Amino acid sequence: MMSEPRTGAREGAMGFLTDTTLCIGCKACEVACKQWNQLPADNFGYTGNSYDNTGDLAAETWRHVSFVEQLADDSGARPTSLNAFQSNWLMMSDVCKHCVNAGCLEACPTGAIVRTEFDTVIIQQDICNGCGYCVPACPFGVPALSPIDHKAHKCTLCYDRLRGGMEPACAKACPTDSIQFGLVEDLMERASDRVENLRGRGVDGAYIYGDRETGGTHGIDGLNAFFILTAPSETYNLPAEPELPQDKTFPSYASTILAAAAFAIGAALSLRGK
Amino acid sequence: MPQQSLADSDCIVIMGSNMAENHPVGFRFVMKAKERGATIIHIDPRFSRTSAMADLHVPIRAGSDLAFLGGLINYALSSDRWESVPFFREFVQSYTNGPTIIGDTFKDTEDLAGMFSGYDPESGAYESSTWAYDEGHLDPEMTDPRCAFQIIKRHFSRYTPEMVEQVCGVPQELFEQVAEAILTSSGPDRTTAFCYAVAWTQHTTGTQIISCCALLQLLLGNMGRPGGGILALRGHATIQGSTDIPTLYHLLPGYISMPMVDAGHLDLQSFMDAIQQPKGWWHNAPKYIVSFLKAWYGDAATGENDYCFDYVPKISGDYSFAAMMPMMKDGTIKGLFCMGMNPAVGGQNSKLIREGLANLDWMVMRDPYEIETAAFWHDSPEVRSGEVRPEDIKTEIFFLPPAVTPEKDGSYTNTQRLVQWHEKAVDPPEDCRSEPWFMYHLGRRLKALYADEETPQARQLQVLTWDYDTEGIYDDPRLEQVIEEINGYTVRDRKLVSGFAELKDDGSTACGCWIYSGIMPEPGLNLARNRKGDDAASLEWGFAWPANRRVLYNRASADPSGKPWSERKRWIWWDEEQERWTGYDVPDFPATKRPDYRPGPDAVGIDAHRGDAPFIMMPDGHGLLFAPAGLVDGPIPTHYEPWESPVTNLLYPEQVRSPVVPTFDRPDNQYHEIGDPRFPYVLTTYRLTEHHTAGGMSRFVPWLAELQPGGFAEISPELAGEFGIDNGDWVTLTTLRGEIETRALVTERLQPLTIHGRPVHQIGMPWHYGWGGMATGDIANDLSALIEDPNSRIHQAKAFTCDLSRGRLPRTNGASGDDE
Amino acid sequence: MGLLTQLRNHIGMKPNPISRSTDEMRPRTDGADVTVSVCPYCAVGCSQLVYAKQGRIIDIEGNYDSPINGGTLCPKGAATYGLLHNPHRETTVKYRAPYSDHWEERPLEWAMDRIAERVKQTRDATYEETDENGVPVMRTLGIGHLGGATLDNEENYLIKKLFTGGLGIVAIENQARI
Amino acid sequence: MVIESSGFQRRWENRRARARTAGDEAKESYYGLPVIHKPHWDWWIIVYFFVGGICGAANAIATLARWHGGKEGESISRVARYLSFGMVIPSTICLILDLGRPERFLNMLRVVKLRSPMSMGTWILLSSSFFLSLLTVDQARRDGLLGQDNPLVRMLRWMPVRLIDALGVVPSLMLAGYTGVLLAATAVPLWTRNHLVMGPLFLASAFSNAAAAITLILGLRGRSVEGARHRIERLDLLAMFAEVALLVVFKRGLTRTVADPLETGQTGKLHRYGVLGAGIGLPLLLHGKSIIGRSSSGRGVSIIASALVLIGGLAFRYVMVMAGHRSADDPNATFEMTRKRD
Repeated sequence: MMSEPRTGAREGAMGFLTDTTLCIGCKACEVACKQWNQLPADNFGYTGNSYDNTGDLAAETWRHVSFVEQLADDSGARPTSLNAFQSNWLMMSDVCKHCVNAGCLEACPTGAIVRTEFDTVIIQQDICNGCGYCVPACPFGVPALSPIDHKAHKCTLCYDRLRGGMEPACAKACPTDSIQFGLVEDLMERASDRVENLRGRGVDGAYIYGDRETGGTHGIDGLNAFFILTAPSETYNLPAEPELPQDKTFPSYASTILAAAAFAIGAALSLRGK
Repeated sequence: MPQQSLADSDCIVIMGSNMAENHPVGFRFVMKAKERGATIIHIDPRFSRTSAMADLHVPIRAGSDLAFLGGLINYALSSDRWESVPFFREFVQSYTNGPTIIGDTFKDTEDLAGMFSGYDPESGAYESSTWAYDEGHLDPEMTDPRCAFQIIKRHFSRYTPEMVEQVCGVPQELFEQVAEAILTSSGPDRTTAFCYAVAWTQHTTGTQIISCCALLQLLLGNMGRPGGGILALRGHATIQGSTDIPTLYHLLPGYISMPMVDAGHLDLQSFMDAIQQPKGWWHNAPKYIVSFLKAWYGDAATGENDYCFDYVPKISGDYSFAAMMPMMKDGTIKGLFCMGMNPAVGGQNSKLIREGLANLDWMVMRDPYEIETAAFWHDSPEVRSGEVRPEDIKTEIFFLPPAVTPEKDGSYTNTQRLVQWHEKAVDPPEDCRSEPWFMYHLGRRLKALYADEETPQARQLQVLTWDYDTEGIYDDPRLEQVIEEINGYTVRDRKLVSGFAELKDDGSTACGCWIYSGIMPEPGLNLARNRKGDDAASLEWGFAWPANRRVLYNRASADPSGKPWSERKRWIWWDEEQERWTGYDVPDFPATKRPDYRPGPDAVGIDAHRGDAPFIMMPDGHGLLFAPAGLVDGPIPTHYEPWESPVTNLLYPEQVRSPVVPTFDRPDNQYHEIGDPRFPYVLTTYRLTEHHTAGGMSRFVPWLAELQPGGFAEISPELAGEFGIDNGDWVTLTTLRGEIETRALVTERLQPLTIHGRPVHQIGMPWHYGWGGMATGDIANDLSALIEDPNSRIHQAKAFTCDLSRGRLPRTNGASGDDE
Repeated sequence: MGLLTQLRNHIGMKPNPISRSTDEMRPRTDGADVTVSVCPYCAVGCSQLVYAKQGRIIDIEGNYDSPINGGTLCPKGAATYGLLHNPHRETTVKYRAPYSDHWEERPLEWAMDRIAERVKQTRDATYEETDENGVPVMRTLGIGHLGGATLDNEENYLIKKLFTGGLGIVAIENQARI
Repeated sequence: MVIESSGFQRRWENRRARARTAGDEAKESYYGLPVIHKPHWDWWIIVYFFVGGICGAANAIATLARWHGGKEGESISRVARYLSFGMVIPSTICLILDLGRPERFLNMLRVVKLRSPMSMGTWILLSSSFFLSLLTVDQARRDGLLGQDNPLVRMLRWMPVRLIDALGVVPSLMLAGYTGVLLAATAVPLWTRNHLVMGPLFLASAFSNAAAAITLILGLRGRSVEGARHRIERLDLLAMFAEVALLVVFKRGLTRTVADPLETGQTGKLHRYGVLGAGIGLPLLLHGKSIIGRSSSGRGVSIIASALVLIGGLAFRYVMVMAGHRSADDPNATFEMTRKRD
């Protein structure tokens, strides 16, 4: 049944489905990504944030596994039987969302950020001049300037591997297939079946994060790299209803032009000799 | 059992292991089973990444595993499902020594308040003659009080759910949930699998914990069947290989014991008589021993000189790892080869070990990185605190960098006995050489040095065969010749044998390791290089010893008459037309022995076993509920408290600890008393996904070091609350062996348990960290003690006691990691 | 490229301006030769594909064909490349003289000869042909060996054969015991 | 012997309040880590906003002053034009040096993206500095700086000055205002919450800075241009009132969490005392007499007041950028903006 497509993904769009109910927090994706893209290790420091010492996506970290411990209720009692599927220690491999309408792409003044034939978003390293405007323009905080080459970097969904007909490194390495790669429409199909199945098995908090229904992704119109989550998205540091920042440019231009006109008149009047 | 078979399990109990963290890719199959509706149970003191994926996490006091398993046995035997489903009783009756009557000289721990009969107080050891069978008497109905089954039932009768709650701290309803899950997932068409790792082995009763699980699996009929059995999750790439072809003090290749002076192995005949068993596969032991001697000593080994048996050194004592360390410190061992091992971090009481290293005359270190064991003399906590100066350390050290796996050919044997070949991709850089290169050229040099000497030690080396061709730019020895030697060949024409069945005891065949025989049936055909997998048993992928069998004792997957117990759990079965065993796996049974075969009176070896005796390595072909010989600390698994425990033994108040534990009573290796008030907290050490054992292969790799960059200890909020410790604060842990400081990860994943009615706190600490590499931290093993399990001589690192205090150590120059 | 196309590429005309190098992007393992290896870390036994070009390893990832890992790896397996290529790896022989406070560089052949001499020296000094009550033991307790769980089966065989069978060393242990 | 079960309840109320655990730290947000990434902008961009704003506003003032101003307007126009041209150079330099790879600044021209304020800003800066330089050359010709009678001067006389003037106004005004839109079109809560006000606010600030700069220059030039100074002061006051109004509208539009960087901490103090106090309040006070009495204040007062306005303008941009950093780093601010609106 071809239901109304759940995201604005274009024809032949490839993407990731990251099913957090299968994630065992092993961080193979983080290392496989760094190995394939030869990214240097970046931050060194014990954070104390459960088992997450990576902290965030960065210029040299394109996959980040987050850990949230939810074991005890306020009085300190621990569960004696767990409800199904990773309900007490949430783990999730965060990645660039490769948005259908990408804030970074629309913000990039040099055309370094482009949309590939697989409908993924990449930063062309031979063009980027490190203006850094894509960094605040991303509603999910993905791209970052590298302290080494001062250019913006982010997950390319292994564009070079896709050109060679190979699966992205993280999806290949993931031992429990929590990260799945494929056509976005197939993945979306698989995801909705999985959510239904999960709800049938007692995980009624499971939902897809990144299609038009949940959160609407105002203006972003869906994510090519989307997730199945089992807790409110803020728990994973993901905005519940992110907006596409560039939707605000035309109204802001308009208000500025109006103000400019007003100021011009004001200036003219005040400069007019009496 | 192969890891892939876990996907067929109906219930997987992970106990004594943190599988999702330490064997993540093996855990794939547990997740597959879970998707097919299996129940996943994780029994562990800590809620870890494995527990996060489990249906049931059972927090248990570290060191009380055997009491829990005993509870499961008691629960199963007194459950009505065990009585009502005929499969269980039939499996036990025909496949185990349940019906065997035990001699009346045997006294159980119930009779002698925690001790078995045959204990000799002076020698501090059991003498197993009193445990013998009452020769030839059987009670098929297993009602006779002296039959093994009834003895087992009585032995575990006091392991009730209430007792389990008191000893293990596991609430009864949680215990019953586990027991019911296991029981309902066992039977003719359902199988339960157990996965364990060193959290079972590293106890003073480690071997007994595992044999208790084997006992439970036998009672539930889960042995030799797909999705059943016990999977040992081993920690190193080829640790299984390193016990099959052992670099261990007490074994020769193929699990043949080293000749022991005090066991009367004075000559070849007495040695072979001791190892050979009248019935069962070990009857063939002489063929393997003689072939092995021919492989080592070649033409020099003849019938007249006992095939050079005397040249094989004899052991007369304990030279295990724990014993070697004091031998170094006391000066017995003067020279040490350390290849790819980091005892300065991984060994127990590592401060004593570093002192031992400092007392060596010379040491050869082979490791890709300058790990702590190579750097102890110029950078260690003792050097940083000024307690020791490099100028006082006399050890001459040779640091030779090795080739890493993709830079050399060779084979690894993984956790399911699967031998897999890894091909050399590139030559190693600069001075890096492979281990075969190092051993071969060292041997060649030593042969030259001893060439024209007449001393016995020279003779010993001269008779050794050591002539391998070399190849490649560095003159590496041709491994194919080594594999041919391991596989075995007929001496006359060096023709490779196709398996250990062809080995003879008349010196006409040579074989380096009988259990690997058949890995190279024809020259150049190394079965370890097979790479055709399928989604069944993948017999075409690699070579599993023995003879490529994937599930051991898989005869038990068919009923006594040879038919599969059920369609769902079909594995191997008797094919009437072809008159042979067939199925998805290589039968671990003589291929053409009919199920209704009955041995003649004077039948010998494997022919002495009935057609329905699956356990071909056992003397009587039956699984042992009651082990008359083989284990030194008793025929039936018994719960004893760990050597250092905050509580006494509720089950056997007069015998708190196992009576036969080898201890090292020395001033630099003191133990804590039971319930020692100075050390009230249970400490358990463990590993993380991101690091590898003593950290030598992960703390120096940037991508792994950054994932877990600093040492920490995991503490429950309740314990931290008593000290006012918040998440991230520095804490100090102390034992009589040493004291260390580390950061506290205060987490609800740990919790206090109620033992004997009072709260016991548990602290967990990863033991990867050391001062070297990019991820640093104090060494957890500075706290542990040298002590051994009586059978395997492995140490106790999973349950000992310690003290906790807030703040850092008053170190003079900030010896430990970065300060904030 | 003509001035016009240069201009077209460089003055704001193309909406999604893909650069030439992006257009010609290929996986870096193109043309590399592949060997099949096994992960050196834990005992699960994941099969790995090792890509190498001009005698240098450029990428190590999982092997799809393996029934055990089917192309997947854990973080340690995925970091195997980092085990070979990283700033901390020692590739030259180092020697520490007794009581010295620093490493010295030494040729490999010298070290091998010296080690052989030290072995013979210690072995001859501590060799027992028979124990105190005359039983032939032909062993030395003066030398020990540690390590084996990360060494290939063939290596373990040669170690046990030379050290025990040839030199009578009995104190041989590996990580199976810790 | 039967051991009765302790019926133990696994709660620990009697213990001291539970220690703070890793789980507690992840309750409100993900360990307080930022949801989005803040831009790397600091002094280069702050200075660029400041000089760019003045450049755009000054050029507009120059054009408007000439159209309406008569002789006094002419002197304002001259000062404004040279001021504006003087500001173009640092604007461009600041922009280029702020790039991670300055040598690739020409890549900015590879694409025209209407929805990207930075892309539009580049083309605005380019076009306004083009028109500006023409007008400045014309101004220099008229002031005789290029010599009296040489081929260049004769050729320049043909320049359609009025047309270029008219054309130049729009990009200049945009140059003054687009910087606000640049901030508004990001995910930073402080900037994007009230996106409609950001452009006008920056424009107002640019005008008040430009007017203040021109007043300062005229003030320093002494008595001869007294009348011109009074006129530009009027514009300055008008701009300041507009700026205050817009700031109030801006602040009221923010929720308490999003406004926090402007309330607390170093940026909060700088905002309250620097921007509002010294930058706007004090100058208005100084001009107080002239506002009430409808006469123009003395030269000294005017110089001090305009200097304060300039400092206030710089402080305003510093606060806006740095408060933006804090706002981006605060997960709760982002969550407030993106909470589920069912």
